[in-house]
Order: sequence, then structure tokens, then C-alpha cells
Amino acid sequence: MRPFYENLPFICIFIAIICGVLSAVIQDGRKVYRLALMMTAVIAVLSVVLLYFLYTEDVSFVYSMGRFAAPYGNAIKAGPLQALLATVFAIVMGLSLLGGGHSLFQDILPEKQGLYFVVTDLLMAGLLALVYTNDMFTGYVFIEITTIAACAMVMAKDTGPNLIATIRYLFMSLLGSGLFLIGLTLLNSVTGYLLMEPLAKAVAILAELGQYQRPLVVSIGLMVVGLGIKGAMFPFHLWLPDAHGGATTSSSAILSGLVLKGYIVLLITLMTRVFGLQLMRKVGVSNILLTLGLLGMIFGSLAAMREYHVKRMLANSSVAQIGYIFMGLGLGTEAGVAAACFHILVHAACKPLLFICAGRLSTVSGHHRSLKNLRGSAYRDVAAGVGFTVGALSMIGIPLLGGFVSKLYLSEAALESPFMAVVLLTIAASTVLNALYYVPAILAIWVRPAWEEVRFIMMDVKPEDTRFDRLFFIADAVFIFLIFLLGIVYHPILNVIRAGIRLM
Amino acid sequence: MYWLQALPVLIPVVLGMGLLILQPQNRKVRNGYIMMSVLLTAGLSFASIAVAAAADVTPACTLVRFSSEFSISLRIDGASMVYGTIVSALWPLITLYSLDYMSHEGHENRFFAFWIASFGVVLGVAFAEDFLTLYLFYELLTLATLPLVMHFMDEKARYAGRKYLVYSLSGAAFAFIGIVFLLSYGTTLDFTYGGVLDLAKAAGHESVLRAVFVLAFFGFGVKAAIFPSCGWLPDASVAPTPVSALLHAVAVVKAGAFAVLRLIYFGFGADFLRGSTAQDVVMTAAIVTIVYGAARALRTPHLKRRLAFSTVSNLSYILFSLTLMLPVGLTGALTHMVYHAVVKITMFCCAGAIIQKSGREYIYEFEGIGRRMPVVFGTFTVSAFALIGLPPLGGFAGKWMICSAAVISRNPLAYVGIGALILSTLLTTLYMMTIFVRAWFPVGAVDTEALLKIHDPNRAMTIPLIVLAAAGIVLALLSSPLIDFLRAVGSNML
Amino acid sequence: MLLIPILLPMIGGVFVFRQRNEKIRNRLVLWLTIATAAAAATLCVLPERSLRLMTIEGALYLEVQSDSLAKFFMVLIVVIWLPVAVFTGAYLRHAGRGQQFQGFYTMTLGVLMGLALADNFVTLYMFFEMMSLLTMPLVLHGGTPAARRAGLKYLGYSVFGAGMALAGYFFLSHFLTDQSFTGGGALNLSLAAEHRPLLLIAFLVMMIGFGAKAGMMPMQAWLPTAHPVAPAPASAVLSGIITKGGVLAMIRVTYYLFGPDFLRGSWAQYTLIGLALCTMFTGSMLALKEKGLKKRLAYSTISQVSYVQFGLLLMTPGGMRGAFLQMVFHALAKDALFLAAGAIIIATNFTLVDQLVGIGKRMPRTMVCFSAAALSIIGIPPMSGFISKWYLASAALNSESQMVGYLGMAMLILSALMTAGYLLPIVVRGFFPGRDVLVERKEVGPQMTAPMMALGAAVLILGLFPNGLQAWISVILPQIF
Amino acid sequence: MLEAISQNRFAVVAVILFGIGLLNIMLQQNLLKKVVGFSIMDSAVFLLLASLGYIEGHGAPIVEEGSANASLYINPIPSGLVLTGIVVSVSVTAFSLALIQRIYRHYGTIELRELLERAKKEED
Amino acid sequence: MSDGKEKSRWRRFAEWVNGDSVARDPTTQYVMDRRPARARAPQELHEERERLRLKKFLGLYPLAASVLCLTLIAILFATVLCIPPFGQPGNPTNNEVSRHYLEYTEEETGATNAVTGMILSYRGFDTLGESCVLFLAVSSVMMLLQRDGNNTDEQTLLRLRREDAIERTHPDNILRKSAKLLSPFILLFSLYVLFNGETSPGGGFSGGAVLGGGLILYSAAYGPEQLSRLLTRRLYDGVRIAGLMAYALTYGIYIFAGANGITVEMEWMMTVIDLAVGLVVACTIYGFYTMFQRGKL
Repeated sequence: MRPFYENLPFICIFIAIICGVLSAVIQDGRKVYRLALMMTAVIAVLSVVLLYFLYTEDVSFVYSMGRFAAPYGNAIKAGPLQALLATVFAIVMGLSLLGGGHSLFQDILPEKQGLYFVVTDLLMAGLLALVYTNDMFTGYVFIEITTIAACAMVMAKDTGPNLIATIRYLFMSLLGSGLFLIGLTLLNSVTGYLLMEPLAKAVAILAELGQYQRPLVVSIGLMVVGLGIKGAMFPFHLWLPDAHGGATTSSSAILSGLVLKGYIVLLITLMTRVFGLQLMRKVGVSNILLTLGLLGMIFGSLAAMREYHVKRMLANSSVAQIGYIFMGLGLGTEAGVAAACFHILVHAACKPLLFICAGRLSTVSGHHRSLKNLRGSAYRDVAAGVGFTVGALSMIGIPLLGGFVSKLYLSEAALESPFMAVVLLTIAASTVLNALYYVPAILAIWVRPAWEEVRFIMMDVKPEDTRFDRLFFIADAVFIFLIFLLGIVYHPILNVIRAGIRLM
Repeated sequence: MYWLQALPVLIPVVLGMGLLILQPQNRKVRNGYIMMSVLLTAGLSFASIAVAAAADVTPACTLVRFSSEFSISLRIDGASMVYGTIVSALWPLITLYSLDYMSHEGHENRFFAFWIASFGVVLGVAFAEDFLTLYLFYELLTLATLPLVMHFMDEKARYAGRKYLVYSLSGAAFAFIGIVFLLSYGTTLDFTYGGVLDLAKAAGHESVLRAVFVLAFFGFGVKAAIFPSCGWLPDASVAPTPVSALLHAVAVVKAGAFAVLRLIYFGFGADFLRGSTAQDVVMTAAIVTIVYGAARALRTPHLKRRLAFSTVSNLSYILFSLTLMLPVGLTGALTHMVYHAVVKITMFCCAGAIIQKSGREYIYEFEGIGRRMPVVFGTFTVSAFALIGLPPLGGFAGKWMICSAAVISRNPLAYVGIGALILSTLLTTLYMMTIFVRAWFPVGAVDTEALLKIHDPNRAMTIPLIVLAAAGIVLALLSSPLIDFLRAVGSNML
Repeated sequence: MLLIPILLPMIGGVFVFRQRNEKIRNRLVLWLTIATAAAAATLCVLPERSLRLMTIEGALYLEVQSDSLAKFFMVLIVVIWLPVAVFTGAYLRHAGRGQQFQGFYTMTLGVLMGLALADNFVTLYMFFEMMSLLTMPLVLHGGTPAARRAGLKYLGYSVFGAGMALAGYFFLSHFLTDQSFTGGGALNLSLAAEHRPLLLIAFLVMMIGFGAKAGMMPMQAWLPTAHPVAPAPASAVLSGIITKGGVLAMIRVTYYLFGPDFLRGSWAQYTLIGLALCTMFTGSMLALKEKGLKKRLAYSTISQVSYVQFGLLLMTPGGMRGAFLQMVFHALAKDALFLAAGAIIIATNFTLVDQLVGIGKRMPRTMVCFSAAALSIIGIPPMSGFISKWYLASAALNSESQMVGYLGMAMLILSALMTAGYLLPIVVRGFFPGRDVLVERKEVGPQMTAPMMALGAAVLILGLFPNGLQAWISVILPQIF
Repeated sequence: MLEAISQNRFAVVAVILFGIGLLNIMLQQNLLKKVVGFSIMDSAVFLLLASLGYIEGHGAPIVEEGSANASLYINPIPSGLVLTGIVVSVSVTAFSLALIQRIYRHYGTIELRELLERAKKEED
Repeated sequence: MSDGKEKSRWRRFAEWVNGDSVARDPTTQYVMDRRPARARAPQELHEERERLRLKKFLGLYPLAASVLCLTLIAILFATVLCIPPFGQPGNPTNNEVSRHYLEYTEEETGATNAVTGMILSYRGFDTLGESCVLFLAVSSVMMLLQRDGNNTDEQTLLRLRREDAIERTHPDNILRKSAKLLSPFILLFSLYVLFNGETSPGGGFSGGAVLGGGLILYSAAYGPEQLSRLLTRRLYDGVRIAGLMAYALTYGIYIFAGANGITVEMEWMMTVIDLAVGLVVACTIYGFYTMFQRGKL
């Protein structure tokens, strides 16, 4: 008889699915919205409880789905890291919905709003499953769920460019999952297992004996690339700016805050639980990850510098930030992975904040999105301005904000790596680049332009847009609080992450 | 009593935000509030410095503790005392000056809010106990002073502000690397005289560490306007004059120099760096900047820009002296820091008075206005002589300390540095003389009726000027005890 | 007591600035000068004393004292200053802007006193710089762009020279037993012996630096630019006294810091001697082919002052004696010349040599003084110039290096000839314009002629009875050797 | 080489199919053809997967009463996975077809190149 | 030292020193003349550049893509040559797991069809996810295609109405007759497949597919109105959602019980699940059909 808290992961996933189905029943936008918010809240609470138990008892457990133990039945595995991620995902999801709510109900037709939240709930389920899964094929299935849900969220706004962005996004992700699946098949062909523990054993034995080296390496590579494509690794990021920049605010927030992370978390699970960092380093996949990560850091920022459109700029900067994460993974050390995980949290807190603030700012300035039309918009909604500023500063890496800490630990982790010099210089350079495009953005929103410059903008500002948006304000405040939390009391969080990686 | 040293750092920030929230419209109330808070802060900082000086060993005051190794904590040691005293002494004066000055510029609430806040942040830089704290306040300083630089919010101001911000943040990014290395190769992040490097751990990585030091030096050097990245300082002189005076002659730029000081003497350790290629590189940079700044100053017809360039040059005196990696070098740097602060701030205030009262910003417009504003130009001339380094005025002592340190260092490059110093003395003489020679001895036809409109500013401006000039002279006359104190600081007797 | 001659004129100068009424002002200046002179005189009779003004740090302090050299210089200065002061009052009536000139003029006197009295290098440096800064307004008094350029050039050269000297001193100061000047050198010889090359370089740098003021090559260029534009009294004091200030600094460095024994026979010494001789030659050369009157005089100053340098660089008592004498005589003669030139300009606005045909007929008194001074400069007995040159020549001949001796000798003679070549024609054509151009007498007022007369007379008299002066010099010499 | 190919001929065929699908996806400008490419690719993967489970001379994994002997039947796992995979690909295909239909209605073309240019024009 | 030349050079230097060389334009003295590129370049210019970049990208793209693909294929080819040979019993794939499935399916799940047993009970979680995928797909397709102001205009509606009218006036007899003939059998067969899943090839998915096919055939023959008279939107949603819900709930109970080692009577479960899956699949397929056809039920 296992302790009750071990059911919590499954219950969370289950709740998410049930809520999705229920939303399909209810169909009324507002009600479903509340339902979704409630769901995220419940999941967050449950995950916190789980986290508490797991961290205090310093254990991780396998939870067999059904009465058949591994390796016969499905199973999920939960450790402190998973619990932490689940918590953050739930919170961020809820806050993004909260913050983007206003524009959400404007962008989406009333009869489709219900369906939108169906998608959201199932996305939540998918993410949770990706976090918790202990079975490759389950991973694949939920990757597909996440993919479809994400595409649906992009196209929910339902304008022409959206649809095109969606189809590009869909194709890229399908390509990714195709590669993942074939890699999985190859791996299965040489090991014969799907559950992670036995798989890991088999892989270790193969690596030991040197049998089937080529299929092993190729399958690892294929899986990494597949997940990389979905996680917007550098050369495969071309779909991202349109998809994230064009979608409705909360979609963009959720997509770049969570969805990308979901795949990356799965990748981390594979690296640590199945293949093992040592093997990754040995077959040189780590170095590939590192290189692509560094390139992403630079080129993402360069692309962002070219942008006028604020949300596209943010999307491009996501590419850069994801580059940080891949870089951390590519270091192929525990420290690197821990730093990467922390950066996942940080980015999951910052980017949604930036997105909802950008959305809010463009709402109060007549839905203009190019930076030069947003001049002085911060004064129309100070909360949004402050939020944007805090997020941007954290991205640049000011102490007391989350971004600084992750940068600190990433560079500290880089010190052991043989490519230390390159990595550190790249970090510094990309900080410079971040400053180069975030600073003008901040200045642009805070500097009051002359009245005649903005008159035509203020003309198409609708009064109901400028009304005080309570929900947004709450979300904004909580996000800022989170960022400061990550920046100040990061040490316990890091301990959780380290414990999680140890107990992977 | 050690918690006392947290107050001068935190209170002004709170008070500044308070001003931003209260938005008093009545001038009397506002001015009272401002003066009150500035004086309070100054008093507190003096008090805490006194306490620290009295106590033989001052415990650190931890504001936030992140983990066993990271914390935001304050402690006052000798260098902090020097820098903190400079700042806390000058701030109230310039505030008095700017109360009148800013009354013509508008947006006073916003201005003074950040003005007061940055006072606290600067003190934070001064009192920081470890590199993390220093880095934190260093970044905050950039952000807190930005609104002051961009006060006018027009195209030029926006451009200058952006440049300033990008330069500083990028510099910090490189300094950050250095901190990371100290973190992993050092025993602790707290400032320890003689460096924190754990030589056993660092063995084998010396070259890397030195390279990193160069990076970090140039990173912090950005605020101290070291050569490749000194471009922001002259552009930042679009700011209202009190800002240029206090921040871009004293607080911010000296913060850069101060950070470099910490980096060299309390971070990597002078002994570790002395005689290495790294030292040559940074010293060369400093020397180049000395000459470059002076030459550009000579070239620049705009008064404030000229002063800014001269600041660039003089800051590099300090950096040069720091790069000697000797206790005497540290002493020399501190000496010049003190004197240059007083002198340059006076000159900027004069410039502000000139620009405001006569509306003339270019040197070729100054024909004969010295006769019309004797007080301003008198003080200006005195400080100019001090800057040139005419004994017994202040500049000479600093130059003397630096050069004798350079001689002691027995480093050929340092000898070149002495040459550069002498050259820049010549250039300084020229670019200063050309200003007040024009003002005092006009050439050719001067339209007198235009001159007649010009006159000395009112008391609120002239008093700080006179006080500052007098302070400069007095400090120069009392230089002996001061320098003994600084020597004690330099060799960490405190 | 020591401070009176310094502070009196400097404070008085302020009042001179404020004094609008010209008569009172002139009188004020005169009285101030006289008072200073009196103070200086009293100092001379009083025994040596020193006074510490302030301490900058540790061993670095400002101090003044009155040793024999200081006394000698103070006297020289006031002797020159008085007549020029008289002359100035009248001259300025034509030149205008009296307040400013007079004020700075008076203040300069104080600074010069300080220069003479300085007891250690820093004090010397301080007064040296102040001297440059205060005399610059005298140069750019004309208020024309040319004048300003000249003034800045003058300033630049002096400051840079002083800076070089300072740089040298930074090194030197670590080898000194005592910061303050001590006759015969204050070097810590045992320590110095190790770093002889470094010290010699420092010596060279310092000498060249101060040489700028004394118009020694390679930094003499300011003189010919400054003199023509400056008003006559300014040029007079510039080439009469200020250049001597440079020389004084050189003496202090050579004999009171390094000490002749340390330097004698070093390559630095020979380099400097070479420079001095070269300057001598070039100066006369350029004077010869120069058309402008005051500019010609400026060049001649260059060459004449380098006589002094030559003398003091020989580092023999004889050379030193010659140098002192040359200093005094040249000061007197050259001032007379410049005042005369000023008078000519006031009277006739002639600035070129060729215009001066028959000038002797027109303003005989002036020209008499002019010719007397000229003869002295050339060095024709019984004029005083002859004596100093004689001593210099003899010193050169029995200096221990033959080469230097003969070279110096040759140079002296050569430049004497050239001097004759560029001064005599003026006199001759002034008095004997050949076929007589009819010119009406147009003499300047007594206020201007009197000082000239006085100086001219002094030149002659000292030439005839140099013994008093000799005696005094013989007092100084043993202190520094 | 040859006998290696013959040994796992299905795998080779699957790879060839996969390549065809991949090239379609990458190089076709027409969205529909891309979708076709996807289904080809998926089926290739399924073929590979199914071929893993087959064992020479064993029967379908439907256990008669009593004779629960593993050596009679092929490996059921891949078949199950294929079943799941097929369902997934079906729904994905449906989704992308729906998207394409909407795009066609909106722009009147399904050539990616034109679409991208059109979209660039449309952006605010 | 020739004086004249020196003088002229000197004058230039002196002017330089005095700042007599007047500033070009006093107003722009502060800011360097170069204003930041962002501010200068107008939006249009930027977009133009973007378009050019896109062109370049599209020009470059095929080459890169094909190279990428070919390398990938080559790698895969090289890889599959050294995976375990086809059809050998000794392959790693045929390990104790599959053996366990084959041997214990019957007593553990009561299904003789190992595949069904596996997907429904051993690896049931995948299957749950799978049906979620289906559900999600239908929802998204609805989001896209269901008629709304955004994706339908007047003439589409007109067209549809015209088509229906034609349907009604000129029905296709062959189709109708064959449909009338076949649909009962199809229904019956689908039910057979559905409920016989444990013991024979088939199961929820297959059965559901057949059922959906039947519905499609019917609606093709008799027109959607006809069908929607007995299968209304409410009913459709009801069935679909109830199916998934039932599935999820049972499954939840099953997993929860199984994981916590509570023994629950599980015989009915297979049947329920099969039924639910079947319904879900059928609805999905039919939903796809009708959505694509006319964007409403």
C-alpha cells in the first residue's frame, strides 16, 4: 500500500484530462475560463504538496499505471525536479491565462472560446505527462498531444498569417516527432524495452559491450534532433517567431513559456535517466548541443535586434534564451544540467511576463505592435510598463532578478568545460546583445513622445481597453514576485533541482 | 551599531521612491523634503563611517543572504571611507546648487527622486563588502542614473541615455566573467586586501586568470571611461549640469574606478598581477586614455564636452596609478580621486552657471564674459589651476603621489606613463587656459550690450561654488594629514 | 620677513587692478616696486634664514630661504625692475589697458622674488609655473589674435618645459639626501652611483625643460614669436629677467641638486654644452638675417643667454663667474635695447630695421643708450659685456676638455662677430644716414628716456668698475663648488 | 552488404520510403503534397516498427485456450505501438488538412512560397 | 628652423588649440552626427529588407534541405544495415516483456488477443493519451472549420443550400438503395468487431472505424439533415464526450486501484473501455467527415 501522495502526479494529469472533457461539455467561454484557472490552481497546489513530500523525504518513486509493475505496464516517475517543474508549469499556465484573458476574449470568436480552453486543459495534461513520463512511447504520444494543442492555440486567433504560421509550426513539429519516433524505433530494435529503467540498463550494457554502436548513436542523435526541432534549437527555429509572435497573447506566453520547455524537459529526462550524461559526452552529442546552443544565443539575439514588432522580438529572444538552456545541457555535467533547469524556470517566469505585458501595452495603445508606436505606452498602464521592465532586466541579468542567477550558474558550470573560454565569451556577448535590443525597448515604452507623434495612435485606442484590468494586474504582480523569488531565494530551489537530478 | 551602515544605503532609496509617489507640487515643500533627505543620508553615512573608523574591526551588515557563499552585505573599510566621504560631502552641496538650477528645467519630482535614490546606490557601491554586492549596486547605479541622464527626453538625450546604458551593461557583462572566476578560483567573494585567489586552486590557470582579469578590468573600466569605451561620457553631458557635475565627474565614474580598485587590490590581488602581461595591457590602455582624453578635450569647442573629456583623461590618472599594482599606487589613486572630485565638480558647476546665465555653450562664445561673472570665472580659474597641478593646489599632490609611485614601481612602462602624465599636463594647461584666457582677455570686438545682460547667478548657486573652491584650497593646504591617512588606507593599515 | 617681498607685490597687484586712475596707479606701482626693493635689500643684509610654508606630504614641503644666490638674484631683479616700472607707466599711456598690465607686472615681481627665494624644487616649480602664467597676460596684452597665439605658445613651451623638469625630479627625488637646495649638490652619492645613467637622463631632461624658459635650443621657438607682439616693457622683462629665471632654475638644478662633482665630465654635460653652443650660433645667425627690430633683439637674447648656459655648464668656478657676470650685464644691456626699441615704436611706429635710417638724428638720447647697450652686447671694452665674455672665454680655454675649450672659444668669437654684424649697422645707419635725410627731432618724454639713460649708464659704469660685483660673486662661488 | 540488405529488407524499404516522404516534405511547395509526404513518412516508420515484431513462422498473437506458449506467436508489442501510431497520425493528418482548407479559403492558394510573401505583406 | 614654415604650421595648430575652428553645427555637437540606425530606417525600408531576406531564404532553402535530407537518409540507411536481422526470434525485441504478454494476457486481462490486451490494460495509459489525441483533433478541426463569421461568407452558405436542394430533389437511387441495404450489416458488423475485440483481431478502434464508416455512408446517401434528425448535435456531442468521459473515468479507477494494489472487479472494464473507445473513434471519424464537408453537424 503506497502512501497517498504518490497518486498525486497521476491525479494531476487525470484532472487536466477530465477538465478538458468537461470544458467540451460546458462550452461557455467564461465558465470554461474559470474552470481552467481553477484546474491550474488545483494542480499547482497538489504539485506543491507532492514537492514538499518528495523533497523532505528526498525520494523519487515509480508509479505504475495499472496493476502491472514495470517493465510490463506503463509507469510514470516523479522526483523533486518533476514536482517542481509541474508546480511552475501549472502556475505559469494559470497566470498566462489570467494575464492574457482580456485580449483572449477579444481575439477569439465567442463560439470557439470553449474549444480553446479544451485545448488548453489538454495541453496542461500533455505537459504534465511529458514531465512525469517514465515510458518512451507514452512520451511520444503526449508529445503529439502537446504538438496538436500548441498548434491549435496558435491558430486560435484565426487570421491569415496565423494559419500560415500554424501550418509551418505543425509541419516542423511533425518532422520532429517523426524523427523522434524513428529514433525510438531504432532504439527499441536494439534494446527491446520502452520503459526507461530497463532501457537504461540495456543501453548501458550495449555501450559496455560495444554492440550495435551505430544504431544506438544514431537513435540518440535522432531523438535529440527531433526534440530539438520542437524545442526551437538554433537552426530549426525558423518557425518560432511567426508562431509565437502572431498568436494571441496568452498563447504566445504559454507557448514560449511552457511548450518549448516541455520538450526540453523530456530531453533532459532522456539524457539523465536513459542515456546518461557520460554516454552523451562520449558519443559527442553534448558538443553538438553546446555548439548549437551557443549559435542560438548569438543568432537569436541578432534576429531580435532586427525586429520592430515587439512580440516577434520577444519570440526571437526566446530562441536566444533556449540557446542558453541547450548550452547548459551541452556542457554535459550535472552542474550544467542543473543550471539549465534553473534557466528553464527563470525563462518560464520571465518570457510570459514579457509577453503579457507587451500584449497589455499594445492593447492600451490601440493594438499597435511595432515598438515605435508603443512610445510612452508605459504611462498608460504603469503596471505593464514595470512588468516589462523587470522582465527585460532579468533577461539582461541584473542581480536580484532571476536571470542573473541562471547566468551565474551557467557560467560557473562552464568553468569545468574544455570550451570554457568560448562559452563565457559567448555568454558575455549575448548579454551585450540582449542589452542592445531590450534597452531600446524599455526606453521606447518609458519615453513620452511628443503629442503629435502619437495622436493618430491614440485615435484608435478604445476606452474599454484602457480600463484597469484587474486580472492582468494580479498576474503581473505575481510574475514579478516570482522573478524576484527566483533571484533572491534561489538557493533552496537549486537544492531541489540538484536533488531532483540526483534522484532522476 | 554595525547595522547603522545599512541605513544610508536603504533610506535614500525609500525616500526617493517616496518623492516619486508623493509628487509634491509646492516648491517649498519639495525643496525641504529633498534637502532633508539628502542631509539625513549624508549624516547617516558620516555617522556610520565614524563608527567604522572608531571600531577596530567592523563586522559586516548582511542585508540578504542567498546562500552560504552569496550574500548582499555591507562593510566599511578604508577605501569605502574615502569614497563614501567624498560622495557624502559633495552630494548635499550639489543638491543645494541643483535645487535652484533645476527649477528652470522642469520635471523636478522625477529628477530629484532618482537623484536621492542614486545617492543611496552610490553609497552602496562604496560600502559593498563583496563582489556580488558591488556588482548589484553597480548595475543599480546604471539604472538609477539613467533617468537623470535622459532628463530632457529629446532625441539627443534618448540617444545619450541608450548609449550610456548599453555601454555600462555590456561592461558589467564582462566584469561578470571576472566575478565568476573569482568565485570558483577564489577562497571567498568578500573583499580581502591582497586578493582572494586560492593560489593552490589557481595553479596552472594563471594565464587564464590574468586574461580574465583584463576582461574584467575593461568591463568595469567602461564606467571609468577607459579608452576604447569612453565614448559615452562626453555624450552623457547632455544631462542637466548637476548630473554631469556629480555623476559624470564624481559618483558614477569614480564608481567605475572604485570597482577597478576592488578588482585589483581586493580581488585578484596586486602581487598576482604585478609584472604580468595583463598589467602591461591595462597600463597601456590607461596611458593611451590619458593622452587621448586630453587631446580630444583640446579639440572640443563645447564646454561641457571638453570638461567631460578632461574627466576621461583624469580618470585614467587614477586607473594608471591603480595598475601600478603597488600600495603606493593605491594611495596615489585615492589622492587623485579626492582632489579631482572636488576640482572637477567645481568646474562643472561653473559651466552650469555659465550656460544657464549666459546661454553660451561654446568656448568661442566666451569672449570677455569673465569680467561679467567674476565669481564664477574666479572659481573656475582657481580650479583650473588646481587641475593643471600648480602647487600647492590639489592637482599637484595627486600627480606627485602617482608619479613617485610610478618611479618606485621600477617598471619601464610606468616611466612612459610619467611622460604621458607630463604631456597631459601641458594639454590640460592649454585647454583650460584657452577657456578663461578668452573669458578674461577678450580679443577683437565684443558686443558689449550682449555682455551687459550676463551677470553672476544668485546666491544659491554661487555659495556652493565658493564653498567648493574653498574646500579645494583647504584640502590642498591640509594635504599632509590627508595623504598620511590615504597612505594608511593604501597599505591597509586600517 | 621672507614673505614680504613675495606677498607685497602680489597683494599690491590686486589693488593695482582695481585702481582706475592712471596717475595714482603708476605711483602705486612705483612705490610697491620700491618697497619690494627695500625689503629685498634688507633681506640681503640680514643673515640667511628659511621659512616653511606648508607640507604637502611627508618630505614634500614648500619652503623659502635666502641664501646668497637668492640675494644676488633679488637684487638683479629689482635693479632691472625699477627703471622698467618707470618706463612702463609712460609707455602704457600709448598702449592702453593699463590696469591689467600693471597689475600683472607687479604680481610678476612678487613671483620672481619667490622664484629667487625658493628653497626646494617644488617651491621653485610652483613659482616657475606661476611666473609663466602671470607673464602670459603681459605677452598677450596687445589683444590681437596674433598676440593670443604668441601667448599660448609661450605658455605651452614654458609649461611643458616645467613639466619635463618635474618629470626629471620625480626620479631625482628618490636619490636626494635632503629635498632642499644645498650648495654643491644634495645627492646621496652612494645610491646615485648605481643609477648614474638614469640620473643623467633625468638631468638632461630637467635642463632642457628649464632651458625652454632660458631660450635654449631645442625649445627656444617661443621667444621670437612672443617678443614682437608683446609691449616693449614686457619684452624687456621677458628677455631681461624671465629668461634669467630659467637660468636660475638651471643653476639650482645643476649646482644645488645634482652637484657639479657628480656631473662633471658626463656625457650629459657635453650634450648640453653642445646645445648651448649651437643655440649661441643659431641665435646670432637668425638675428643677422632678421628684419624686424624687436625680433632681431629676441634672437640676440637667445644667443646671449646661451652664453650664460655655456658658462654654467662648464662647471668650473671661472665659467660660473663668467655666467653670473654675463647674466647681469646682458640683463642690463638687453633691457636698455628693448626699452629703446619701445621708445622708437612709440615715437615713430617703425618696427623694421630698414626704417631706422637716421633715427639717431631724430631721437638722439634713445639712440645713445641704444648704442651703448649694443656695444656692451657685442662685448667691446670698456663696456661691461666685454668683461663677462672675457671670463667665459678664459674659462672655456682652461676647461679640462680641450675640444670644448677650442670649440667654445671659436663659437664665442664667431657669435661676437655676428652680433656686431646685426647690431652695429643699426647704430651706424642711425647716426650716419649717409646723404642727409632731413628729420625733425622727435624725442620721447623724460619718463621714458630716464630709465634708458640709467640702464645705459649702468652698463658703462659696471664695465669700468666691476669689482664690487666681482666681490659679491666670489662670495657665492665657494658655496657651490 | 547485400546479405545485410536482404537480412532486413523491410527496414531498407522503410528507409527508402522515409526518404521519399522526407524529400516530399522538405522540397514540395504545395502544402497538400507536404501532407502526403508526412503520411508516407509515418507509414515508413510504422513499417519499420511492425517489421521489428515479426518472427519467422510464428502466428498472430491471439492465444488459443490453454496453449499460452510464447514461441508460437509473434511479438505483440510493435503491433500495438503501430496501432497507436496510426491513430495519432490520422488525427494529425486531419488537423493539417483542415488547416490547409482554411488557408485555401483565406488566400486562394496553397503554395508555401506565395503564402509566405503574402503573409509578410499582411503584417501590421 | 625656418621661421615662416614653422609659423604657418603653428597657426593651424594654434587655431586647433583655441577652438577657433568653429563647430560645424553647434546643435548637433553633442550627439554624434550618426543617429541610431533603428531610428533612421523607416518601417517600409525595414519590411523591404525583410522581404529580400525571405527571398534569399527561399532561394537558398531547397539546396540546404535536400542536402540535409540526403545525409539523413544515408545515415539511416547505414544504420538499418546493422540493426538486428529481420524476423529472428533471438532479437532483443523479443524479450521477457513480450513473452510475458503472450503468456499471461489471458489470466491477467481476460483477453486472448494479446495486442488488445496490451493496448487496453498493460499499456492502457498510451491508449488513453491516444483517445485524447483524437478528441483534441476533433476539437481543433471544429475550431477551424465549424462555421462562424470568420471562415464562412454568404455564398458558401448559398452553395451549401443549393447542394442540399439538389440532394433532395434528385436523390441518387443506387446509393440510397445500397446504403439502405448495407447499413444494418455494417452496424451489426461493427458491433461484432467492437465486442469481440478481446478474442479476435479487432477491438475498439477497428469497430469504431467501421461504425463511423457506416454513418458516413448513411449521411452520404440520405443527406446530412436526414442523419442529423436522428443524430443531433447534442446527441453527437453527448456520445462523444460521454464516451471519452466513461473511458477516462473507468481508466482512472483502474489505474488508481491498480497502482494502490486495491483489487476491484475488472471483468466489465474491458467491455466498457472497448465500447467507449469505439464510440469515440466513430464520432471522430464522422466528425471529420461532416466538418470537412460542410462545417456543421
